[in-house]
Amino acid sequence: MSEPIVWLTIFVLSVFVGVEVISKVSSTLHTPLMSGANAIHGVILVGAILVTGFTDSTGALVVGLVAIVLATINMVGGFVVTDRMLQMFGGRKRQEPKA
Amino acid sequence: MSEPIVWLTIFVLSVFVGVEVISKVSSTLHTPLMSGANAIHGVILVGAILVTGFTDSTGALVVGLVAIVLATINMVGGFVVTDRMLQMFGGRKRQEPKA
Amino acid sequence: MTPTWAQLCYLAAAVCFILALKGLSSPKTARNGNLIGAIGAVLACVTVFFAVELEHELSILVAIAVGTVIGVVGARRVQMTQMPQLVALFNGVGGGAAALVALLELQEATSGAGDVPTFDLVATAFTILVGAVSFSGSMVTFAKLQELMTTRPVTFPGLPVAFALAALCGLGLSVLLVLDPVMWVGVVLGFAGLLLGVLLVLPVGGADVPIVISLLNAFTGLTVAAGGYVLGNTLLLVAGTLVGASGTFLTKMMASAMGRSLVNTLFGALKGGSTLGAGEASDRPVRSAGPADVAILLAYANRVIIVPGYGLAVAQAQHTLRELVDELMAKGITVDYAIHPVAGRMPGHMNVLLAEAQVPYEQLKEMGDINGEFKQADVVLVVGANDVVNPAAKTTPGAPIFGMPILNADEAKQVIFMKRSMRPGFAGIENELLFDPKTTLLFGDAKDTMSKLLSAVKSL
Amino acid sequence: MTPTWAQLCYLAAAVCFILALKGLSSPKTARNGNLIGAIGAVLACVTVFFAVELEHELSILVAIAVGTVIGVVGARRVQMTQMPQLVALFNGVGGGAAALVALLELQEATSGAGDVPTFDLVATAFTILVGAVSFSGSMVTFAKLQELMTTRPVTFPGLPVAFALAALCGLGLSVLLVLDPVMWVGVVLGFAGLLLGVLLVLPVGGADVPIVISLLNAFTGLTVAAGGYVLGNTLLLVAGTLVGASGTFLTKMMASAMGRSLVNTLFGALKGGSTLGAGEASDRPVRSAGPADVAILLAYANRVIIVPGYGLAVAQAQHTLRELVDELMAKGITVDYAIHPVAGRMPGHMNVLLAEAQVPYEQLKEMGDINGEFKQADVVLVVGANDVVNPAAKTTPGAPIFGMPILNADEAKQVIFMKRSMRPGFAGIENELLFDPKTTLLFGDAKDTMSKLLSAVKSL
Ligand SMILES: NC(=O)c1ccc[n+]([C@@H]2O[C@H](COP(=O)([O-])OP(=O)(O)OC[C@H]3O[C@@H](n4cnc5c(N)ncnc54)[C@H](OP(=O)(O)O)[C@@H]3O)[C@@H](O)[C@H]2O)c1
Ligand SMILES: NC(=O)c1ccc[n+]([C@@H]2O[C@H](COP(=O)([O-])OP(=O)(O)OC[C@H]3O[C@@H](n4cnc5c(N)ncnc54)[C@H](OP(=O)(O)O)[C@@H]3O)[C@@H](O)[C@H]2O)c1
Repeated sequence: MSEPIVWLTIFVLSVFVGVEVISKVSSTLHTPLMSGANAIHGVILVGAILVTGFTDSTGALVVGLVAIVLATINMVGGFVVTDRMLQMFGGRKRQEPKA
Repeated sequence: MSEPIVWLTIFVLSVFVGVEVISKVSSTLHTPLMSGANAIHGVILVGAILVTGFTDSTGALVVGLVAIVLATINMVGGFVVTDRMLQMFGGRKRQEPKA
Repeated sequence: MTPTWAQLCYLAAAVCFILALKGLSSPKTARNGNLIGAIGAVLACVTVFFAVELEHELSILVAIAVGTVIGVVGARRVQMTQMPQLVALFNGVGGGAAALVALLELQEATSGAGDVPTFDLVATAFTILVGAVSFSGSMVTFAKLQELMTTRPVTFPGLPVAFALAALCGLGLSVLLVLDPVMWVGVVLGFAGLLLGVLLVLPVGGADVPIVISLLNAFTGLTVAAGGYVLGNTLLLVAGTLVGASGTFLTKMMASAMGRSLVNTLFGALKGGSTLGAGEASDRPVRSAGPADVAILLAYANRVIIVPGYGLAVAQAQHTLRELVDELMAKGITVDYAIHPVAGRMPGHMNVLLAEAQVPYEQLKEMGDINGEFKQADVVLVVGANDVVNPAAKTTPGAPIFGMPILNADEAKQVIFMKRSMRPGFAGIENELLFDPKTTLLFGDAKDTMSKLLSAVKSL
Repeated sequence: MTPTWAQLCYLAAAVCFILALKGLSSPKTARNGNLIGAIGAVLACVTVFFAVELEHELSILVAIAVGTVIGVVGARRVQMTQMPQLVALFNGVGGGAAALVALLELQEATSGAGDVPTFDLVATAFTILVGAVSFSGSMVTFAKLQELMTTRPVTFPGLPVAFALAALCGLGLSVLLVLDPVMWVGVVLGFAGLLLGVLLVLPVGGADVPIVISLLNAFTGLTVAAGGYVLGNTLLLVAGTLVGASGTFLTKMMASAMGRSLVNTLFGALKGGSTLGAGEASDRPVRSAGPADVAILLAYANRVIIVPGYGLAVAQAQHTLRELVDELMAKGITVDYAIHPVAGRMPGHMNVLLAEAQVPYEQLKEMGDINGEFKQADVVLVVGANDVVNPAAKTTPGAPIFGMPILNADEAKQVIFMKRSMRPGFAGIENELLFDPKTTLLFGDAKDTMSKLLSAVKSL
């Protein structure tokens, strides 16, 4: 099987998984879900590390390091802020109803 | 990326698609869904055609033709019987409530 | 090897299959879903013809034509009540085809010069073994449902041992095949699979058979996926995996709808844990009545609930039943049908049956919705149902149906059973409700008695 | 190149991401889902370090540390009300990173000897362009939400033309890059993308900004997927596609929850179709009252419904509100909170806010459940909400909120608005309900007035 077709297949399947997996979300969770998905695409960090780690020009190194910083902010910040949001949602379960 | 990993990736994604896509099915539709899925795996017919079309031993040819007949029964029969089941389900919508 | 356009067609076919499954899981889109699946299948088959240079094209086309005729005729001719066994049969031949394809591929690979990659051999062994299991298992299932053999669990003293031996044998042969890929090992492996399939399904009780069909269906899906890996065909991989995954999930859902665990279904009888009823008519005293008496009971009720079951389907009494209900409703009586999810012999059986008789959808109440209302019912009319109202599901741990949610017919003021004899239902156990003081039996074939009941009600 | 174990780790990380999205879509599992996603991300990053020989390891680690600190501090420090813009910011930097990665990859590819495959170039151009759009678009979004600039749609006469030109320019440069892969084209393409992003988001009205964030989020996902293709990394492909697909779907769901179509959201202002309100305080007469009067109104009601909105969040009056409600309920009055799905500035904002004040979950009623009950309400207390009760959504075609489902506060016997002025809400249009004869305004910051109202009710 030729490479591009393989990737296309993986792409198509991922599209289905992406849509199906969240199709039951309630509107209350729209924001955390968006935020969590946002954190997930921070995985571009892996790409940033790869290109930076393979370069030997200084200019590219600097750009690469900037990309790494940005991607890390995206990823780490995304997961932390999502957790903070969800903490508030869950709050009512763990605390006394009326303190 | 090595071949087996590609296939594993496609496999894993297909598992998610398969499960997610039917996870909302109501119990009334269990039987037609099973029957439809059953018809889908009749696509082994494609495999049967391929092996039969490439063989040159007579023995293999006979076995291959048997496989083709079996696979076709699976596929064609499966879709037809599923349609028949669903026809009955849909019936109440198209016909008069009390004829 | 395969041209790009063909690979794109295969991908399109795979997408069709995904959409088919998606469509099939919602009532409104189910028929279209099935159609999309069929389109995908046709697309795939057409593609394979044009994508590669095939030999024996004519024979292949003839074989396809033969298979098509058999498939269509089988699917068209079968009666509604026999659909489950037909599905089992179709599934079995699919599994058989997968096993044969793997065997041919093995022959091809071993006759060539080079080494066969290990993963390919693993997948081949898997396809042969599991495909054969699926084939023979489905055939036994078919025989059970078609009542060519007893529907009750078949066990004999050595069964667990035989099963374990066959399983070990299959495993050993698979390993052997991977280490030393020669043809005879593949063939013997196939036979071991056949044996294993029979031993797997024999001890399964009739009531659990649909669960087993669904499981074998998932098995076949996985063999097709493995076959796809061996042949290097993504379509088979994706389609097979889809069916394998959704089939496994569906099996789990079906099992829990019947209140059974999957492990128990398969190995319950092996473990010898289930206490089975006698399967024979009891001679304890019951109260029976004639159609005229029952007609009066019905006519003076305010609230009647109908519990339809397998016997209604066998007797094809659904049309008469609807007439009876119409008659009662014309008299101002509130009547509903209480639909148990596994009444009959396949999920949705009662919906199909009553829809055929054009019972309005609103009158069909699902178990969860109506179970609270039996208390207010004056009369519950149980037509050819048995297990789905058997209180043993609540009271008798160890009974084969224990734990299954049932319709609370026993809470009504009066219960009328329409059945032909005192014989038990599918699960083969006695129903205490038959002996309850508030129960009346109306013996006879459901269609006959129903007509009599109808005219008796009309003449009141 | 990448060792098998590393590829397996990537696959595991991809599975983590799938499970994360799945978890995030159900309230019970959301937090664990997020955690699983984080685990997947860490796994992926650790893998890349051990899988290949990297140069500049130290600098890379430092860069990661810097990013982590900024990310954590930003995420920890932000106030609840500012979370949407933070998400926009994070999304933007992600898009920027993807564009930079694609540029570097382009440089790498063009400095090498061989030809770059066409598909790779297409994917590179896509990543650069869309990544830049996502970056600058998110920054404008951020500025709008943070009120660094006006939240109202910004349009100027030449905007549609400028937008079309920038789009064409981006497209042309992409084609150029594919035909002739040189570095400067890539860089210019990036700038074109930045411009395009700004022009895309400028004309979007403030109320639609969250929809745009979600859309840009999906964009970034797709760029990551394309980047994965270029780098030959399945993890990026799968993760990016997941986010792209689910993000697109989520955007559609959010838009329909606000009663907007996606096209209208994006191009409504460009088409010049929306009639926007004045955005300024009207000087038509209204009836206002003091806390004491309102306290009496409340105390003598049987049924009170609270409509919380953005102003409640700004004033942080939720705790006082809960006390007030407790007080009223202690007097035997039935009180519920009516939660509009897009009240506040992010979906679920009110749920979060009131949960923080430990309002019992049962008192929060969703729009669909409570909309029928406004007719029976004696008093509706609208606290810092405006658009979500604006009847213009039903009556004024062309209004920016037209078609959005609203809470039927206008059906109650009395309506009390707590707000600081006559200024409009987020959508920038006047609210006729403020001028309704049955409406009373209680001016002032919600927290202040709420305390006064509370003591007034207590002293009754
Ligand atoms: N729906 C599914 O998916 C499915 C699939 C497989 C198994 N099952 C199992 O099947 C059972 C279904 O329960 P059920 O209550 O519907 O059926 P059942 O328990 O099998 O009882 C059917 C009753 O109908 C009577 N009957 C048969 N033919 C008749 C006729 N011509 N006229 C009048 N009565 C007739 C039989 O008694 P006589 O012989 O005395 O007439 C029998 O007692 C459950 O155990 C379920 O787990 C369900
Ligand atoms: N939830 C989401 O996902 C989301 C996201 C983005 C946009 N939106 C949009 O935001 C709007 C939400 O509607 P909404 O009714 O909640 O809010 P709104 O229409 O924006 O109205 C908020 C009101 O609160 C008042 N207010 C502000 N600060 C206050 C304070 N300190 N004390 C008292 N009152 C204060 C304001 O009036 P004064 O200035 O006179 O006090 C304003 O009229 C909708 O248009 C929605 O489409 C929603």
